[in-house]
Amino acid sequence: MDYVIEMLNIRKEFPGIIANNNITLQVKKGEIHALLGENGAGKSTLMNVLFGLYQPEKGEIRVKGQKVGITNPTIANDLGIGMVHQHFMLVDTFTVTENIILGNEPKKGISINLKDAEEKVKEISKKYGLSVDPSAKISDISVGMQQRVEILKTLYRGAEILIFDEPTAVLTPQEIKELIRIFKTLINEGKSIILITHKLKEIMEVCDRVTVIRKGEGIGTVNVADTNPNELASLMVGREVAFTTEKKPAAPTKDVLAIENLVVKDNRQVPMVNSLSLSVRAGEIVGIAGVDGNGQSELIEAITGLRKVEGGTIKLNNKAITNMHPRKITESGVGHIPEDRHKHGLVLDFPIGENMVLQTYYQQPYSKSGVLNFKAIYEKAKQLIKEFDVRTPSSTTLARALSGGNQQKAIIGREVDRNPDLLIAAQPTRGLDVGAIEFIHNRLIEQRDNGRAVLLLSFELDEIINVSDRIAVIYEGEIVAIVDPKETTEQELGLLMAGSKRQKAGETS
Amino acid sequence: MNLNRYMNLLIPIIAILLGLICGAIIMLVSGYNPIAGYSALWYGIFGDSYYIGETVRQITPYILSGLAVAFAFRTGLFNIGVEGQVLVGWLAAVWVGLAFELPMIIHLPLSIIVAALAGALWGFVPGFLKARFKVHEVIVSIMMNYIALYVTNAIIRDVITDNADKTDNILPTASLRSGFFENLTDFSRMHNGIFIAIIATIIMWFLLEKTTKGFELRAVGFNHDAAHYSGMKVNRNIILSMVISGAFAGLAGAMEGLGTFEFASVKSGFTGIGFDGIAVALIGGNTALGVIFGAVLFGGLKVGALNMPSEAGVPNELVEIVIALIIFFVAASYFIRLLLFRFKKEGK
Amino acid sequence: MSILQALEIIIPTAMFVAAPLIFTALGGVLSERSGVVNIGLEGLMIIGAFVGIVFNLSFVDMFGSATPWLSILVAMIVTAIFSLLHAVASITFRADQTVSGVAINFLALGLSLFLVKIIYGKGQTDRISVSFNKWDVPILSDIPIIGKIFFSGGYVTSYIAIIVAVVVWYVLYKTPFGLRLRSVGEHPMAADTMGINVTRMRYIGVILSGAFAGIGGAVYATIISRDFSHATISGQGFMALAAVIFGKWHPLGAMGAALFFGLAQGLSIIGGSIPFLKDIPTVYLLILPYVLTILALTGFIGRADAPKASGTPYIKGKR
Amino acid sequence: GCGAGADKKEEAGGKDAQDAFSIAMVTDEGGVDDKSFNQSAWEGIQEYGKANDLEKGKGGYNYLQSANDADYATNLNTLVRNDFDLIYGVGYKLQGAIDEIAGQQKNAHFVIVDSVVEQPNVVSLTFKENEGSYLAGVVAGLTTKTNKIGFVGGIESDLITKFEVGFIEGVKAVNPNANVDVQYAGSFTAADKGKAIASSMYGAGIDIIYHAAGGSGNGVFSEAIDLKVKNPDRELWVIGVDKDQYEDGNGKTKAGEEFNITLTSMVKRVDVAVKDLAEKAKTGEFPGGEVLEYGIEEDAIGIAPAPHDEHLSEEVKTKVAEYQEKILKGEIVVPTK
Ligand SMILES: Nc1ncnc2c1ncn2[C@@H]1O[C@H](COP(=O)(O)OP(=O)(O)OP(=O)(O)O)[C@@H](O)[C@H]1O
Ligand SMILES: Nc1ncnc2c1ncn2[C@@H]1O[C@H](COP(=O)(O)OP(=O)(O)OP(=O)(O)O)[C@@H](O)[C@H]1O
Ligand SMILES: [Mg+2]
Ligand SMILES: [Mg+2]
Repeated sequence: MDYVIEMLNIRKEFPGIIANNNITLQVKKGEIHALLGENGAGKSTLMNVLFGLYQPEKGEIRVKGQKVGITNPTIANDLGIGMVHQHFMLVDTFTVTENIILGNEPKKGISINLKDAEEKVKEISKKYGLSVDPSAKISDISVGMQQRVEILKTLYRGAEILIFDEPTAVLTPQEIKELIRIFKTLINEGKSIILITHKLKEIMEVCDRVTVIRKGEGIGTVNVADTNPNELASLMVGREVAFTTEKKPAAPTKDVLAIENLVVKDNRQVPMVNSLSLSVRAGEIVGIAGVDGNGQSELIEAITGLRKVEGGTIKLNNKAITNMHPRKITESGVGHIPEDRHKHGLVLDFPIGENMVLQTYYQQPYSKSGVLNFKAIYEKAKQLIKEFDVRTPSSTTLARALSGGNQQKAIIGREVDRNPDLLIAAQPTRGLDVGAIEFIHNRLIEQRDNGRAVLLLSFELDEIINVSDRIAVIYEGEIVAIVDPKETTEQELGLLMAGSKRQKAGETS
Repeated sequence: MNLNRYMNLLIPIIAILLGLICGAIIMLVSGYNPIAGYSALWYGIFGDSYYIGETVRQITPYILSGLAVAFAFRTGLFNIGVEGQVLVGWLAAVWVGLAFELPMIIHLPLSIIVAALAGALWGFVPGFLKARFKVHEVIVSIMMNYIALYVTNAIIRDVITDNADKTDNILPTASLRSGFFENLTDFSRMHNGIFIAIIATIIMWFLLEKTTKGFELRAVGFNHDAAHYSGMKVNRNIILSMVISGAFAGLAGAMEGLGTFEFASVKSGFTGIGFDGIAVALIGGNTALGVIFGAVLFGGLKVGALNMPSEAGVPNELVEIVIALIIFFVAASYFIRLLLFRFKKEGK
Repeated sequence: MSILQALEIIIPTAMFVAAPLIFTALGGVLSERSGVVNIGLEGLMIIGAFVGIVFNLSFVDMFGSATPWLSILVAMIVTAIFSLLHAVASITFRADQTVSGVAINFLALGLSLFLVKIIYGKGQTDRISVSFNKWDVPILSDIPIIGKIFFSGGYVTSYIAIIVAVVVWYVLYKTPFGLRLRSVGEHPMAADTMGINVTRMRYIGVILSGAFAGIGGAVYATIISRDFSHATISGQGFMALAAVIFGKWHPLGAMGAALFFGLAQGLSIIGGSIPFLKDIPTVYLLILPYVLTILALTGFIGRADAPKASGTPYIKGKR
Repeated sequence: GCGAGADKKEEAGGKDAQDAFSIAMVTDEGGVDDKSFNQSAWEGIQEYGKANDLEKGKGGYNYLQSANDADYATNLNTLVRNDFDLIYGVGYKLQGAIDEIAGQQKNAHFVIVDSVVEQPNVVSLTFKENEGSYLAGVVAGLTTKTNKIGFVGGIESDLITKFEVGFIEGVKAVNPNANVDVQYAGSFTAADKGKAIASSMYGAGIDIIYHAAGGSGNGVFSEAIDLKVKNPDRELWVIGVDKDQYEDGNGKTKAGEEFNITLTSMVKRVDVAVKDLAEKAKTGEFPGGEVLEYGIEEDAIGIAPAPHDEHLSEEVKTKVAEYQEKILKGEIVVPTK
């Protein structure tokens, strides 16, 4: 029997909840083993048990047949287990090399031998094809690059078994492709991989076997070759899931959002949006496709008033909203599901109920002459919680205590409920399971069908193609092409996003 | 839920008990009689209507300085400058109390309001610099404390008086003194300021918990970015928060200037009211009601301590130690929770 | 007064006023870098001053001219032990670090005065008779102009403070220990997954802050006040805290900030002796150091970010 | 039965007056052992107590310490409640509190030290610090080699101005060429400021500093001692204040030689005045409502006596005696402002 990892009958409880109940996971040497389950099913918990961050109440762990007790991450490291966490474990202010060697530093005398360290990092990164700049600061490099650093950290410690917790949720399609290539290299080098992902396509593409868990219970392990996405989805959710979103053809009318020659700079005063023009009409969903860092975030921040506009105009329903205060813009009829839900979307230390009125607390009926009406606020909150299926113990629970998916649903509920003329949805389904994604997509389409304009930003080409009525491709701060999703392929979009083909420019000039 | 409530009440009580027990041990070890020590303390707080009055008198500014610290904390700011704001509030109140001849119905409120405004102005500076230049409010407020100390001294000496150490007494029309309380408490300096402190507590609670402004201030305190996203004016709220906090501190100064002393004097060092306010706020968990609790505890112990050296021969620093230990135990409530938890488990 | 003469007064003043602040601020940097806010610096300085003086008074007959050195050493050790209270409360018992720091300040003052009363039967100690001597740095003090300004008539502790600041910088930024300490203050969970004992590193950070603040307090008392009373340390710890923030949590920055405070202090004193400044009211000179600090912060220092995890207890497994 | 304090007090007061005349004091923030006027006052009270076979505590003699301004009134009232026959408030800071409480507790008797309270049951006990400072100025003016002299004050106020003005007058009287540089530390507790000011003064060639700065003066002494250790040949001095500060000027050179840099001290015998007044009051001669000024004449002000006049030359001693005589005779009136 050549299982490198065996987790047998693991049980892990948290106060009030059994996160893992009698789960068994067996990983063979040299395979990519997927771990699949809804948000909150217990995947991260199981992996944290394996990595020594949590102690299980019951069950046993074997590594290469040997029974082991993993009481802390150091032991896991020594056993050759490395983990790339769902939320990166990187020190922002440190360099790549410093992050990699932390806790295991090569020394010269009493000081760190940085030269040796960088050499070693270069060596490993070359061996596995993970190119990084060893002396770059983490805060200055892209998410994809950061993930490589995470992988290098484990390899530097000689990991044989690598755990990846939702590694692709934050990556662009290009980066995902790159990651998959890296997986293959790792396997060829004799490593084994446990991969947590919500993306069934990825599982089908790279994995050998898949273990499904649902609500803390192990459902079973199947060979990928013997299954298909539909079967996996229903195993995971416990019901049938529709993959392509059903929608009627769009019936767009007048322009709701009209952007002309927009120029926006980032924090370092580098222009990120360069005389960009774009319009979104009532009754349609316009998707923005592009590689991360091409001005998407700046564009959205400019529309919503979070970032200064340097040039050009933004009109909403034919009225200029350029450089207005966010409150004025919100009041003019813009809803915004922000990219970073923890930073912008929620006050995590407020009850979820109060988060539901974050933009409207000063209006009737939530307040009157400056005094809050908590009854009205919580009535609204309860209504939204029910309507948008936000799973929370109560409306007074702090937003912090909710899972990411449920936080997202709460934000979407809040934004949709205000019935904005323009709804901006930035990465609305990042990190969510298929059930939640389906729900959110349906809500966006419902808005469109109600005659609203929707601007969708996503790095998931699937999502863009499935949900949008028109796709605007952004490259270096400009819209380089507008394509019809029914007439395009991921291939073609990929080329446009890479800037190799400028459809519009070619047409007009 | 219920258990939590009960815990929240139990923890401060246990903290106080533990603090007192440690104090008793220290007294025993260093050769004092803890029973005599604590009875002197008790007598110094409640022993006599005079001492009760004095305790209330001491509690009054503590409530307000505690509110000042707590208010800033709740909105994400650390106002370590309450001390300086108290000083300028004190001076401003006395100045108005001296300079105008007005009927009491105007004079007293005017003096109080000007004190609040002066404190607010002193709070405005760190607030503004934080909002506009992103300068850390803690350093600026520390510097503002020293500036307040020297500037108020200079004003008392060179502007209000002719090189004297203290101003004249304020006019009776600006005084918070209460003949009723003085009679009741045998000439203690307990004054009507306690009503202002209580009203201020209610205002703080109402403002923070019940109004849209409070909602904004708290949101900004927890998460600037989300507040900005949802259309709140972050910078304005930061400044406002420091201004309100400073106003509470200015009121604390007015309590001293219009109530306890009725004059302002040149000071060699800080009053301590502001720094003690930090402890009061923290013991009270930065809530309005908690601040009252913290101020009562603090004011009581401070006044009672004065009686310990003469009655029991115990240095009054002992009370300082006990206060510190109580703060420790409140802070480390996790430890008390653990203790209680274990206790309960064993009980079962 | 010529500029040179002015400098000959301002610089040495700056150096001896700054020395205790530098030591204490370095302690603050180490503690905050490990993720523990230390507003108790004032209290730790009080303990350092108290121990330094009491040791000096008690053992001067035994150790003679070595007494000041030993008293600083002992103050360092005792204060480090005292700072364990802050460590236990804020690291092990997850207390709010600000609250615990405030408690340290109260406890230090109460306890040290209580002990003074028990030991000496009065509210303040006697004056110590042996302190550090003013000292010319060999060779360097002979350099024309600069030698006189920077290297003569100062105290050895000022130079040590500057050297120690460089050492702390080196340790913090060049050694494995420093890397680990900083990682724990920025992202303790990341450090934990890399096999670093977060709790231990934070304890070390806090204990070092105690040690350094102990030195700072002892240096202040030994060189400047020479006795211990309730007013010996009154606000220096808060100034050191300001230096930590002013210096952007960097050892050399904190040193620079402390020297800046000293310079401003020197400038305010010199002001009284410069003829055309003589007539301006004293109050302007008294507030000068503090106003200069605020101006410096708004003018060119600007924003600084504290270590990310500073102030938050680390609870294993919590996200 | 605690509420009935007022009635009880009167009875007890009557009884008390028969057996012993008890006295007590309230300190200001400096505390009872501030090496200054609080300590001196307490010494006077202790002397009185011992001379009259009293015990420390209720019914004998006692003191209460104030931690801050707000405590004065509480402490004074506590002493009233403890039925002390004569209650001293030491320091000008207690002026307000005594004024008020004396108005309320008309049967109690108070003394305010260093300030004036106009109430029938209060005696104001002040000192002619200007006269003593004048003598200190004479010493400094005659002793200086550089003709540069320094004065370091604590906080600017009427009281400290008396020191400053008297000192400068004294210097000018004997040495019109000498220059007095005046600086204030802004505090009575900032030893670092005191040291920095002293450093700048001695650095600028000043050779004698007179301080009236309480704890800030500690820094003046430490700077002078350190400079002396560094350069034993340099002549520099400190003039102490309030108490004989001779001990504070002790130092040891690197070679182990002992030296002392306290030129003299302006001594203010609060103890003498306090005891004197207690004795008077005991015999029923409490001069209520009066302002008593203690000066050279009452032996309550002067410069430190032998043996601590060792640094003064015979010439200086003669001159001091001469000027002292002139002040006594009223030939010289030392200004206070
Ligand atoms: N630290 C914790 N304390 C208490 N409960 C926890 C904790 N971590 C997880 N849980 C509980 O365990 C359950 C499983 O959480 P886990 O993070 O393993 O889910 P997951 O499968 O990784 O979800 P996702 O796909 O969203 O990452 C959650 O529903 C939650 O209630
Ligand atoms: N400290 C905690 N205490 C209680 N519950 C927790 C805690 N940490 C996490 N949980 C629970 O764990 C579950 C999953 O958490 P997790 O952070 O993995 O969610 P997620 O959907 O993956 O979020 P994200 O999208 O931010 O990654 C949630 O139900 C959440 O409530
Ligand atoms: Mg997870
Ligand atoms: Mg997730």
